[in-house]
Amino acid sequence: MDELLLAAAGLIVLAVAVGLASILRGSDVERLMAVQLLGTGGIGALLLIANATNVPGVEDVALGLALLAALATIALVNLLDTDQGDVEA
Amino acid sequence: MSLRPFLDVILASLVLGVAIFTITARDLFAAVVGYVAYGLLLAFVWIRLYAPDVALTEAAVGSGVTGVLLITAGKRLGALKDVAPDRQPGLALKLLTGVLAALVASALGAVILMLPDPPPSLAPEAAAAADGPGAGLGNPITAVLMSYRSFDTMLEKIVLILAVVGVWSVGADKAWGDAPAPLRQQKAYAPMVFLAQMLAPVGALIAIHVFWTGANAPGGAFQGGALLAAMWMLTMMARLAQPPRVDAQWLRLALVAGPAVFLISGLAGGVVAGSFFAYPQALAKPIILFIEAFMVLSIAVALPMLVAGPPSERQDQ
Amino acid sequence: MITLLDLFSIAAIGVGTFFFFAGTVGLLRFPDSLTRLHALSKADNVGLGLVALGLIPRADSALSALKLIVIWALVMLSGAATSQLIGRALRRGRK
Amino acid sequence: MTPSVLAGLTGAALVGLGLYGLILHPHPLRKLLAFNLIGSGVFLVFGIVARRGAAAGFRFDPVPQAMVITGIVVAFAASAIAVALILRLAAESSHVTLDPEVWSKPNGGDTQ
Repeated sequence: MDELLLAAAGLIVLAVAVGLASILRGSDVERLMAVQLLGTGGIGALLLIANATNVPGVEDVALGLALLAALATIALVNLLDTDQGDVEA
Repeated sequence: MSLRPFLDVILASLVLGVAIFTITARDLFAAVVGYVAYGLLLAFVWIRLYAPDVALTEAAVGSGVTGVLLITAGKRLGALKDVAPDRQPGLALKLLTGVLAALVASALGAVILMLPDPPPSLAPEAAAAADGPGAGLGNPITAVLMSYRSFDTMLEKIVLILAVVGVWSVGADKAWGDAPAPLRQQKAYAPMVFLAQMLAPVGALIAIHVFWTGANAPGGAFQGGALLAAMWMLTMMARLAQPPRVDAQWLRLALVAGPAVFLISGLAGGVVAGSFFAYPQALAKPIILFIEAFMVLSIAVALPMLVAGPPSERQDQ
Repeated sequence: MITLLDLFSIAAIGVGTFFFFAGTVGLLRFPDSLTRLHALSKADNVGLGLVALGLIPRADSALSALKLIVIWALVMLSGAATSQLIGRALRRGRK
Repeated sequence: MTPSVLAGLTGAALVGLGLYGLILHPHPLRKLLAFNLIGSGVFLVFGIVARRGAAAGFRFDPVPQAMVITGIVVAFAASAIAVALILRLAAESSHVTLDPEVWSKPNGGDTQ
């Protein structure tokens, strides 16, 4: 069972790596997607690996990663946009 | 056959690949994106080394908060792309640097391959600390930070204060006492505001949970404080909050609260338990959690102030 | 010994992994940024959701299981908002 | 090769990469980024020392791990000061290079 979880984690990491390689070469906005993809794929693989290798308390690490991925994306969007933001906001 | 070696090799090559991308990227934006991704990947390597505490710190401080620091700096430099067409280093210099870097890396690699066997370990002493002076702490790392090496941890808090003082002191003289420039100059996008409003309270709750659970499980004051700091920065980036004036009384109290409480407890240990930073056995856990609570406060305030930068003159819009 | 719960875990995690792959294929094959964003959000919401769902029977405690659900909810929330932001940045002409 | 040796060698390679970027990048923020790469490489080396020091019922030696945690925070504090200095330099001189030749030009290197 543990090996199956590790296999799933390996496949997810691989999928994320391929996606990462293709969009890191893309435009600025697509690079934002790369961070987003790595954040989610990362959390998924992290949970699987930790479950298979019996590292306790990884749910908290994953919770932290979920918060931080959002922070990083917002900061990068912040850096990218040059206009004045929403009129209604 | 176990899959672990393959997984480790994939992880290591991903980390190295993203690091190479970060170093060789043409513009600053790409480099910063690479760095944030790199920090997330490192968190995995730390999990594989059975270090979830470090993984969380690396993700929160090394990737998240440092990423925001670099992004904010890039924005303020007006440098989405590198500003001046700086002189590019010549080929000879590149080669020479490459050789030097390769030499340093291989020397370090050789040292790693030749590490002594059996490896030296302070784990027994740390275990003793977790049993004795840090009684009641299930997480050995918290025991080391708060008991076995508590002096280091206190000084490290003082380093944070010194860094805040250092950052403030490079501001212009006439701006002194004012607030740092906002993390976002323009109006915020509606989804940004929505996300900050939804995420910040949940995030604060998670941060406090991470701090509280740190006594027995991965987590602790550093990680909790860093997550809390991240949530404050999120609200500042959505313009729900603005950086406070640097001469605000509460801000300065919050900054010194952590090390001050730590130092007072250490001195009190000298009187009550016979040595500096010794805690009475029965009360060790509550005392440590009490100190840590103030450390969380100081970290949560210090990190965003370091990111926000020196006070700047008010630009009323 | 494989129990029924194990089978459930394997099925959910397997389908979740498939969605991560589908997302990656979309990123590689779709013609423009907006459609690639669409592919990405499938990996986010469904892929991670199924992985978390599959891990719930293996959680140590009710709190861990709850945390898995919260992780998924957080990722969906921030994924939805950041997709909006990325879409906006695209619409306003940044590429 | 055990996972910890692999992670250690990764750390060594990261130190080399960071050093390369630190020396060659003209832009100070890029230098700072490269410096952070060196730092995380060193932390990884610490990490394998911790992993190898598994004893007394732990799967790792908690002392180096605790030092890495404080180290990460101190590294961030140092980066923050560096950023503040770079921004002040840029504000004073309207350019952001550390190149001595630019600085020795009569107008301080301002091309505008």
